[in-house]
Amino acid sequence: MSEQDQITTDPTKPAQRMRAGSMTLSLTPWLVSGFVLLILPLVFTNNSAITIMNQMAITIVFALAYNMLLGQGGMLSFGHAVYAGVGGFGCMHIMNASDFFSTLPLPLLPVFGGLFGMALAMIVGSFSTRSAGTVFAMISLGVGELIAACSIIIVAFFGGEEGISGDRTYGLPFFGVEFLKQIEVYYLIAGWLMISAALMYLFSRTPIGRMANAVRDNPERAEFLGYSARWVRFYSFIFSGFFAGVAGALFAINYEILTEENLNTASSGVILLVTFLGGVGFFFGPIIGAIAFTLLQTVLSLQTELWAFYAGVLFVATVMFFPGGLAGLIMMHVPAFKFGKARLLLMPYLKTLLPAVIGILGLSALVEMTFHVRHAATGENEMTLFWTTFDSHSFLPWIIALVVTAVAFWVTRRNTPEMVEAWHKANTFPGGGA
Amino acid sequence: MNAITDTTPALAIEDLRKSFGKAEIIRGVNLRIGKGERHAVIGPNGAGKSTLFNLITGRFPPTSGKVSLHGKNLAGMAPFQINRMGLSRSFQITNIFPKMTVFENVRCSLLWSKGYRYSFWNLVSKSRDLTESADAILDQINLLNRRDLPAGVLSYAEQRALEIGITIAGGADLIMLDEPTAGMSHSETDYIVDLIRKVTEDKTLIMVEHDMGVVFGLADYISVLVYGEIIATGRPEEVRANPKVQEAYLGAALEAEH
Amino acid sequence: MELVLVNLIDGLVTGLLLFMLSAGLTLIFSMMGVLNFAHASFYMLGAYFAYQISLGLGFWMGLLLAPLIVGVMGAGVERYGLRRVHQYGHVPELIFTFGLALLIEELVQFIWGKNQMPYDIPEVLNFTAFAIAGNSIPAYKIFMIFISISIFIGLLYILTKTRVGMIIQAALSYPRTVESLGHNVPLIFMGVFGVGTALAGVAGVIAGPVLGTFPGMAFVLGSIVFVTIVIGGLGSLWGALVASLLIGWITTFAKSYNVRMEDILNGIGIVTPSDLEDNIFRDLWTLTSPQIADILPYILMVLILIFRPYGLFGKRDA
Amino acid sequence: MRNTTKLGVSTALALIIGATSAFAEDIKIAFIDPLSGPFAATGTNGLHQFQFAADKLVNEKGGVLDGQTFEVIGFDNKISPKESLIQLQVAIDQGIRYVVQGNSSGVANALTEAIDKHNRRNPESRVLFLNYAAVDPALTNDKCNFWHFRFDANADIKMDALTDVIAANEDIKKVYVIGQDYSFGKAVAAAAEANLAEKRSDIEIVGNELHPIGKVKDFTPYARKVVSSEADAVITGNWGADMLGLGKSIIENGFTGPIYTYYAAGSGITAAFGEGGKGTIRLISEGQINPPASDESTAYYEAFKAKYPDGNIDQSRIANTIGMLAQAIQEAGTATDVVAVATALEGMEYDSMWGSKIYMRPQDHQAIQNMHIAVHTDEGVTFDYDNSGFGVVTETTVEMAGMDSPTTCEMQRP
Repeated sequence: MSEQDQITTDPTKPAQRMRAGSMTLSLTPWLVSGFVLLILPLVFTNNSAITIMNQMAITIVFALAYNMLLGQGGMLSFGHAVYAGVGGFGCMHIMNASDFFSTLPLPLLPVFGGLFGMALAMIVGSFSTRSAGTVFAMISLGVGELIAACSIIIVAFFGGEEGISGDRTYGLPFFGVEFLKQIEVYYLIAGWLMISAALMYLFSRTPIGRMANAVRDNPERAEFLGYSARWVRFYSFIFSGFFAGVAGALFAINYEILTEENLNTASSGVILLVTFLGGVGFFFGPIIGAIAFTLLQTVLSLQTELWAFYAGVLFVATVMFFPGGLAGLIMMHVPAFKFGKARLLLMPYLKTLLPAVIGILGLSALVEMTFHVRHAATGENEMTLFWTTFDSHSFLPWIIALVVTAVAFWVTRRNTPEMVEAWHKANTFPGGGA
Repeated sequence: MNAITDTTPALAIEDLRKSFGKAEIIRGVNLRIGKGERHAVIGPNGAGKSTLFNLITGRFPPTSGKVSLHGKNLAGMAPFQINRMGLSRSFQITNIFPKMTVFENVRCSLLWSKGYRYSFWNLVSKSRDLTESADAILDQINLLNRRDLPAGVLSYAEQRALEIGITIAGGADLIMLDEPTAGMSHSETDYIVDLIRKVTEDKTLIMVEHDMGVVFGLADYISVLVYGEIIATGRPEEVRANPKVQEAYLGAALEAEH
Repeated sequence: MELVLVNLIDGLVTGLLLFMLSAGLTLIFSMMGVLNFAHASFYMLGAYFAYQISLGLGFWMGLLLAPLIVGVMGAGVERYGLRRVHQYGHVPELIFTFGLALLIEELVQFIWGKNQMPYDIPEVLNFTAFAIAGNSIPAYKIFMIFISISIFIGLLYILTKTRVGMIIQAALSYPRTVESLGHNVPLIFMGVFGVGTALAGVAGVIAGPVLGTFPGMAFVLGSIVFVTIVIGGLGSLWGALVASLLIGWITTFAKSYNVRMEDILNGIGIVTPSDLEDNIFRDLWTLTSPQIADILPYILMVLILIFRPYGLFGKRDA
Repeated sequence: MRNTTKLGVSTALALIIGATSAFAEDIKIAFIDPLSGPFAATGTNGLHQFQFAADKLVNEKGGVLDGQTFEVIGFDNKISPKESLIQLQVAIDQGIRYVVQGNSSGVANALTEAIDKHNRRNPESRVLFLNYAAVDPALTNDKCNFWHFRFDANADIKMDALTDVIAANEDIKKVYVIGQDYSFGKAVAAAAEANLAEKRSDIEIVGNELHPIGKVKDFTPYARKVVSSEADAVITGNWGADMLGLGKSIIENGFTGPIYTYYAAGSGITAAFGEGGKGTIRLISEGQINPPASDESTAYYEAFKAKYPDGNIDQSRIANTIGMLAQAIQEAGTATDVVAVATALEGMEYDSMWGSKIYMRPQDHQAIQNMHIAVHTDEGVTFDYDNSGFGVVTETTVEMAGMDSPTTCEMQRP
């Protein structure tokens, strides 16, 4: 299994040609992202929005670090949370070592977090990177479970179930900033997000980064080119550990508490989910995944108890139908734009995807209504869905939801051939030929 | 010392044996290949040619015997270590990086020999030396016009050419090619033969090949491997004349060709 | 001494239960190269279906029907899910089953809610079979052992003595050859997946009443099952059996005997530090075996993977 | 439908922006507890009890001050400290000044520290933390702060009461202590050991052990040890599946003595124990359910059952929390100045309908109240749990338990 272990998408799909590897080194996206990060807090001004953005940024760093393994190195890890967690716990101990911390400006703390994560990755990587594939995945699972279990037993370092907490404001003021306010923390995290993302991107352009791709695709051939697949994996692994540790440090700064939750398999599973949802084939995939998932988790969970169910459905559907993830979906459209034919897609998309979205919403309405009927209190027949309040025990809403869903899917089905045709048209090179 | 180094063969194989379970596939092979030789290993199907290649390049460990490269024993070395000593090989079944571009395939194979090793402080795109060398090799193997396509979408002959390009890119002085023309049409074969001749100038070449036209056109020396043993080694005309060879293999093959 | 015997029986029950899961998982793995992360979820489904059926038709119908339903669902997952993902490679397959595990857990909570189900041992089996030195051995445990062993023997018989078994064994090693001989390999795959998940279903049906039927039951057991087949060697049925029993006994004995880390460390000549309360290794010193019993399999697995990457009985690189 | 979608998008954006400001009429209370995931059942049931209490005890009686009503809003923290802090921020941004939480001391620790920091850093939007179930003693000892109030008895007080009962029972000579391997399990074990040694030095602790939390599949080996140790009683702080697994296993392997527990009721556990646990499982808790303590509580429980037939009132302190908060707001004359409300809560004496006076100790903000040892049975049960016919019936009451229990809290008042 090991040699074939790789993310393959259909090689005939044009999106394939636009892999991270062949993208030109352009500054524009970086400047745009930097600018967006700069002005976001001016658009979303309140603290909860900033908290959510902080969470997003931390997840982005972590997901990018994870994709150094999964997307670029072809290594599937089921226990990556421990590197972020240990980085964070290490930082928390630094925060609590007040003599040292009072001489350290807070923005430098993530460097230490990275080093903690890297040190752990060196230890584990020394034996786990011998092979990719199932053996690697299983070792990562085992080590992850072990360290998570230890976190409850070894109270001296992990603080048991309560975890350990500290106060970021005891650090050396950084140009007069004490990081009392969420917004100050936001800029710290945003700064580190830019730095880490840039470094991780540059890593993928270095000789070792290129060879990580080579080893992912064909470890044997790489060996016959003078590279030890094991060492290439090892280097990817420890750098991934470093940036995971940075993410952990940012977590420590933002939340000022670390617990067992930062280490357990559920967190490791989430980061896998985030990364895959975004798309492992592209550098920016995990970024999209992290944004989408954080919104799903924080905003959708305010709306429905069933958010995890929807997340699960979305994830399985992604794996089954869009293995390139959201990024893959976006990049599929690049050729059409290049050919200047993206306009052709607009109407067919509207005609097909809009009903599809409505159908899915209708379906979720049915799910929510079923859930309400089953689990709501007696006498509480009223439920609010899509800003309409109705009686979930009467027939009418059910019929409406059923009809809307059925009609929407019927329209989707009817219009699909048109969309497929438009798709082919838009992806044909102008002037005939392929 | 000098006198000795001069006569040290590029590759020396002494009583090499390999068994898979009870079956002994390589049964005591001895071979010396001098510097600058173009040496072809021929033999009927199942003779153990690919296994011999795999033993030399460290893909499998031998059961017994010794392989030395420029006088250095290769025992216990991994493929990447052997490669670093100046031995590079191609594969019978195309073995490239299908998802990377053609250019990147070649560039990856240049990295180690250009001294980049496990560097994480250089950017590959910033190195003009790397880009120029890779382009030069692409030019050599006539794939410059395919430079930015994923290797997986190339035609079969182009992939074989790329395979050779990857093999020679690292500048190894001993090149081993495993059936470089397998499955090709006549015109494609001619193209590859020219290519091999061009890129192995001043190098030692060992190749496994079935196409006798290619073998006799390229090789300075030929060894015949039958059932895990070398039954003859020599100049093409000597081998052609060897009755044992004719009996075991060549006669039939030559007849079939005419 | 009697306690050793009791523990042997308890460990056997745990081990055989693990084996029912790992047998199916390892069959599926050796055939398709897929480590089915959702395997324990089918075990959970088995328990829930059996509970639901037992409400109307009683325990025995549950034992009969629930595994069948689970098997059909498993075959459906293979046919409509895995087969589709297969083309993308093994990592997406692994990720697919991982997602499926999450989804099934959510689904179970959606349907049955989050509480533990009152799924109980049937009255006929609710008595003490015999007692060893005051330790009663419930009849249900004997019943569990009986079921697991008969399934193992049945499996062994089918795999080694029947035509179907021969084809399956051949398809394990040479799927292309078997396909070219005219056998429908995708159908065989689907069948094996169905049978594997049905086995997990059986395990769920009989374990539900003793280990509890709740949404977290798959998660609690799930990772241990992977650990089992990794220790045993991916794709080896005998390995799965040995590793299951090993884990069953190790955890049982670790729980039963209070081995203290302090004693071990003193035994190898390290003196207990006098300032234990403030020592940074205090947690290590106070460790006892029941505390880490259920973590031991993970330690075992990591050690085995370091020193014997293919597991105890694994032959080839999976 | 298309319009709805459009509306949906803009509302979702508005939500992210979170610009909803509080209406002056309502006093909003953020309920930050698990509403999804494995502990959702407990969390959802808690939310129902809070909403019911707010309606019944405050809103239907005309509200507080000049008719302001209570609104309890659920925030799903997925029992994760990280999510709790995010939801806390969302709640604060919505103008909420009162936070209630109870499941998991880990979350409570994270929240109390975060709230302490928030109140120091943002004096204009201070919040109070009303902890209704997290029992880690540290919260009202080393980690206490002015903003935190606990309405449940802490683990030490419960153990104090529990061991009083054990000490009074001459039949108990040997006790087995077993729990989950984490801070709470360890705290229970330590408290049991200390209390028993002090109150009944003749009682032998024949076993004191910890097992991994949430990881044990089969409790049989532990149960065997309990049985073969010939213990007369078992004490455990286990909860959730670990409680059920351990309890069932101990009983199945032939143990007949009392099993003293903290959390073996409601949330499906009562139903799952059923006949097997009858007369064996004991529960230490505040609030007397059976026999009903007062007519008021009977009416209250009946009304609750009418609304939530599948629910239980297994946390009677929730009604106390709402009642005491309402009284404090009334006394302080304001709902927005939380310092005044907190000051009013300090030292408050409140008559609970569950048959106890409740005193909020000002030194550490720990509520002092009667504790009851109840038995799991189907006899004399007015209000059962999980609709199983089984419920808990009070056997013994310890009045104002832990009234003079020591605290290390050094309260810093603003």
